[in-house]
Amino acid sequence: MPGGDGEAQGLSLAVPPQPSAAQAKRGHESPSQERLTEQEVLRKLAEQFGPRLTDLAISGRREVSARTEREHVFAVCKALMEQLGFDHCSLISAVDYKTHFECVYHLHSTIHQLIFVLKTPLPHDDPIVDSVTPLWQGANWHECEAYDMMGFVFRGHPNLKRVYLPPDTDFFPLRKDYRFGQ
Amino acid sequence: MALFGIDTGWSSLYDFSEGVAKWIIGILSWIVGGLGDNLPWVFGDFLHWSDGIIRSDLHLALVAITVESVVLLLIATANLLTFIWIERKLLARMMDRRGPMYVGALGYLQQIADGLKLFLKEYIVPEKADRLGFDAAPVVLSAAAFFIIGVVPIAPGLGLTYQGSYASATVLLAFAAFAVPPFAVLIAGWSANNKYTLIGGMRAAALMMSYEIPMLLAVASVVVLAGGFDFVTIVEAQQASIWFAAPLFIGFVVFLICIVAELERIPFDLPEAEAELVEGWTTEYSGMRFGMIMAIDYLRGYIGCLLATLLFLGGWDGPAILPDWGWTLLKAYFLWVVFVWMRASLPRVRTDQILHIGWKRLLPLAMLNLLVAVVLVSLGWV
Amino acid sequence: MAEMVINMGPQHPMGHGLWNLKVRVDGETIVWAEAELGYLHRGYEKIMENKQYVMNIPLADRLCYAAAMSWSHVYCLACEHLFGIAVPPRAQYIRVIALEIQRIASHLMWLGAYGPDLGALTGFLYAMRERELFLDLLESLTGSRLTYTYTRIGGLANDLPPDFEREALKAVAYFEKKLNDYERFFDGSKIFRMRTEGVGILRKEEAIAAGITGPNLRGSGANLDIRKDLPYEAYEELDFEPAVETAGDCYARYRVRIKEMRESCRLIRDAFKKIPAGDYRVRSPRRAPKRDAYGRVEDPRGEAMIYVVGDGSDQPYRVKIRSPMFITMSNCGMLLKGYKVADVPAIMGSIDVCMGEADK
Amino acid sequence: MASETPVPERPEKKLSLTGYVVKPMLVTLKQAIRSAVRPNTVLYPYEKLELPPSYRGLHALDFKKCIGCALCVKVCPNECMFMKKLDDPELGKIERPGIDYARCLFCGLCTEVCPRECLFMTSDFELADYSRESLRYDPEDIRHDGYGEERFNRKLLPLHDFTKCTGHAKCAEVCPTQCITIAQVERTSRLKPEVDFDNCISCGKCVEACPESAWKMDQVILETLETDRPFFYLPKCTSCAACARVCPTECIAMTEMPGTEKRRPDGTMTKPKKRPVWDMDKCVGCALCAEACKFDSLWMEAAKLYSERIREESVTV
Repeated sequence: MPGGDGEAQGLSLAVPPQPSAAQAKRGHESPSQERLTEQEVLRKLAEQFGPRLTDLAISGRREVSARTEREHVFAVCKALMEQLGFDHCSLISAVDYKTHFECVYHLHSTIHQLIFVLKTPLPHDDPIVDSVTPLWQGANWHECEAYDMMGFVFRGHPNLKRVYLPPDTDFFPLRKDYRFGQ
Repeated sequence: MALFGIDTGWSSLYDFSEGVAKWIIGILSWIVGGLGDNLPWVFGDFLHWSDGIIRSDLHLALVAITVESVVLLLIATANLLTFIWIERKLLARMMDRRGPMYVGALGYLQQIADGLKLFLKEYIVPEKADRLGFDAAPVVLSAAAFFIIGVVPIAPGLGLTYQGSYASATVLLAFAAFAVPPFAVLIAGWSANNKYTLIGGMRAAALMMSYEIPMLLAVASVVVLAGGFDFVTIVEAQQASIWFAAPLFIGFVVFLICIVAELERIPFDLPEAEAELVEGWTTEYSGMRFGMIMAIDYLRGYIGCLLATLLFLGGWDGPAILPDWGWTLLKAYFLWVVFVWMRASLPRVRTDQILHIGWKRLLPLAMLNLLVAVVLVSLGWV
Repeated sequence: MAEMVINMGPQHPMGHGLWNLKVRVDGETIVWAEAELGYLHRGYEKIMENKQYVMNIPLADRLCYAAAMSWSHVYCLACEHLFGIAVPPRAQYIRVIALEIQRIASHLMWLGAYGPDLGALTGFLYAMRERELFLDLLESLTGSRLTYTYTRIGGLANDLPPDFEREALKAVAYFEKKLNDYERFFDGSKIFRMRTEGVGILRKEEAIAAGITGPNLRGSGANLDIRKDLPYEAYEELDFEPAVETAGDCYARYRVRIKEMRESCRLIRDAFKKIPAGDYRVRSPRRAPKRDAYGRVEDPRGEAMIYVVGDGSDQPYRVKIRSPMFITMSNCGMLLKGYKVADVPAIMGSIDVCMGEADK
Repeated sequence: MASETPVPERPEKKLSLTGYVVKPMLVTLKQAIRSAVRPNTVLYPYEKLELPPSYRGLHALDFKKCIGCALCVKVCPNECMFMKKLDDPELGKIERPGIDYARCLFCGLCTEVCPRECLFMTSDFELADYSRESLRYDPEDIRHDGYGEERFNRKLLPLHDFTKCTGHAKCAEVCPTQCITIAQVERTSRLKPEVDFDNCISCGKCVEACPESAWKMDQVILETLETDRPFFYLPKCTSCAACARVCPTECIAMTEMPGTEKRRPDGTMTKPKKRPVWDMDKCVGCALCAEACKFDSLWMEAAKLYSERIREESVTV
């Protein structure tokens, strides 16, 4: 209905769109959907990825955390998104540990109400990692921000640009080696 | 006639201004004539000219009309200030505020203070604007508004007349002049070379398309009932029978809605929708040009209320506790209060929605109303 | 008419802040739109790295002018998780009360701003008038009207003032009556309904995938509220329902916020019933351990989250802020495409833009 | 945790154009009638609202209670406070904080961190002035002796005076909760008791038991922010006692270290070197000692951050 071609459509827009049947089925209101526990997520991931996921642990209430190498980030995220129902990318943070960078993904499952904290180290001279924007549209600007502030490059990102700083900025201000006035 | 409640002894404003004109010219010729003996080489021509005026009836009429215009303009300005004051004060109370408070009694003179402030502001023309259109638009706008003041009488003697008689088709004249501003808005919007003003101008044109026809149809029904194109005739027809708002109630409502649209007031202030278009077509105006545009907006508000009063609410018809002009103004003020009330209560409609309202709702209603008028006349009304 | 690009911003009445909305229009129909941020970027994350933990609380307040309490709270929550300290139950309840008062104040700010967006300035003044009630409450509780600096790592700055409960319950009861007035003024207005119904439709899957959270998501029929789903503070013990609407248009988002204000009133009442006696604060350590933690709460605008990394010193090593508006605004194109220019304020107003947090 | 409540439906009322335009107009009409008598706005310069007692406005400083520890300066997030050296006729040479209100954000951290409860925020908020410079308020401008009431939790606690202590350890013996521990002070022959304030029940038995009356009961403000502790590096200490002189709470005592005597050429022994010992129950963590130390043997995080700036400020004032 958006994009009505003319003025005559004005008032006809007032009919509220009803959620389709497929829409209503998805999501966690439907009581038939079972919630995964932390242990089940842990087990399924351990089965699927084995040694590729290290430090796999329950780190809090309704929270699972793991580490992985940057080659496996996209595969792990894809599995989390498509098989385990982590459908909301809450936060992508970039941390500069001076020796290396770390990219931290906080993923949230609106179906199971679980949080998954995925950490991946990136070398200091070559911070490139696969983009997860194809999986979650909401990761788009998180990745742009990580690029803007830390200089991470996300391979496969549709439009990696500076969101906060002007496009001609040639430094990454949140890196620990950045000093004012440089 | 009673001018402002005082019996002046003149039958009309024309007589009054003729007297004033003769008096002014008399004084002028006396001064110039006194000087003329000493300085004939400077004032000789003028002496001759003023001498000619006194002799020629047409010249006298011209000066008389000028004086008359000034009087009408003063009346209109006083009302304009009161209209702005009513809007500010009433709007404030409806919003739980106080409105202007300190300048003058109850803040009545705040408008003059604001006008002074605008006079002191710099007048900025955008560099790439079309200078001619940009400068001409406010002039066209105000000229059209001032023109109507002369045509619309607020009392039998208080209108622009020539030797005591009115022009015959004042309703047509008034509405022709009333429809001019959207063109000025379009010119202003285009010439400012700004996208917001352009969209604002376009919207003014679109708006005009939607309300002008229902409004004129509503007016046509009044003309049909009254049997004349002249405000005095129409008011006299209402005095003879009943206010036209009663038989033509649909037309009255349609006319009010259209007047709100014509005046570009909320809920139909699309050309200057400040939420999306900053200030619409007036975005680039500054200084006193902007002040003038704002003042003309309210002047048009005054005229719009007068038109509705004369056409539908019986004009100066009313018990003799008030003078004629008092009744007209009282009704106009009442309508203005309703408009302010609407402004305080309603959001703004969208462009496509006003077209929808204009064409699908108001036009059929106006046609129906015209039908009612025709039926009434053929059944022997009046 | 040929397509033309309009820059709505950085100074524009529609924006509610400094940002630039680039809109390409065909006539008055929007064919493409994109938000451009950075006009208000203050480098919060860098500043926070250079200050002690306690000094960042007033700074976190200033992330959002409309919901300051919420942001200093999420910062304190993250730091508490980092330090590993538990907040006393009384402090948790007082926090809930303060947060819900703040939520009402923030929603009223939104409602007020939404009025002029659609041309009804009166709505602004009415909503601001009632917001004053709640700002007065917060003022007597915290000592400040806009940026409170009330939460502390490990509790709160001070206990409830003596007659706060009576005042708060009085204000809540009065406000619930006033909400009916708002409903008459907005819902009862045909023109308001015309402007909001069927405009800015956001479907549920799109919204979840796009990372949109909070009332905007709940307006699309998703029953997701962090207060219910992954409760923090005392929300687990309190009685409330997340407000949900199914339609996903501007009107649904408006309804969600109105309902949420009612729910907040209910929460405040319930919290005052159940509030225990006891301490309102525990002493927080000065230095953080070497680890990371996060706090995740339901802000009035959506999911607010702060991720803190500690390095053993008294300053955070890294603070990362997830602002709900930042992500919502990345989806401007999706929200606006196909609607009219006149719908821009209606849609962008309905998602409750706050540039302070979006630009950090 | 999601509730299984049914999703509420939109009210499907049919709205007619005329009927529902009138509805909001009735709301405004009601309001106009109500506010015709008294609108909600306050005519500010003529009428003023009453502010709550907790309001955070301009500061008030009690000169007599202030010890010049500069903790308020150190905790200020905006670095808007500064210390100014004064020569007060009554109090002698003192240092007191002043505020640059052009930068102040009225967060109240300075009043919260104050260990002597001498800095307050009043409910005065009218600050407007003609220049930025006049917004810089010196200590005299905010002086308000005797202002304010007690705000913080206090507890009756024993405070220790190390100069009187002889290390009898009687206090530890009588303490019913065993919250006093006796520790050897490094490189000295002396013992020092330390109290765990959290477990102290304020019984006062240590005061009675002490033969040297080194303990004294006092009302102590329980601080809500953990104070910084000094880190002391003994090898670099030159026994200059600068730290002890500068300490505003007199919690540093210079103690002889036996075995550090040197033989003079004439055969007599020098006096032994001294080292500072902290009575941590009195320390407020102000880091002035660390700033005073010229030999890097003392270190505190707060001093690391702000000492340079404080020195600068005190010169320019």
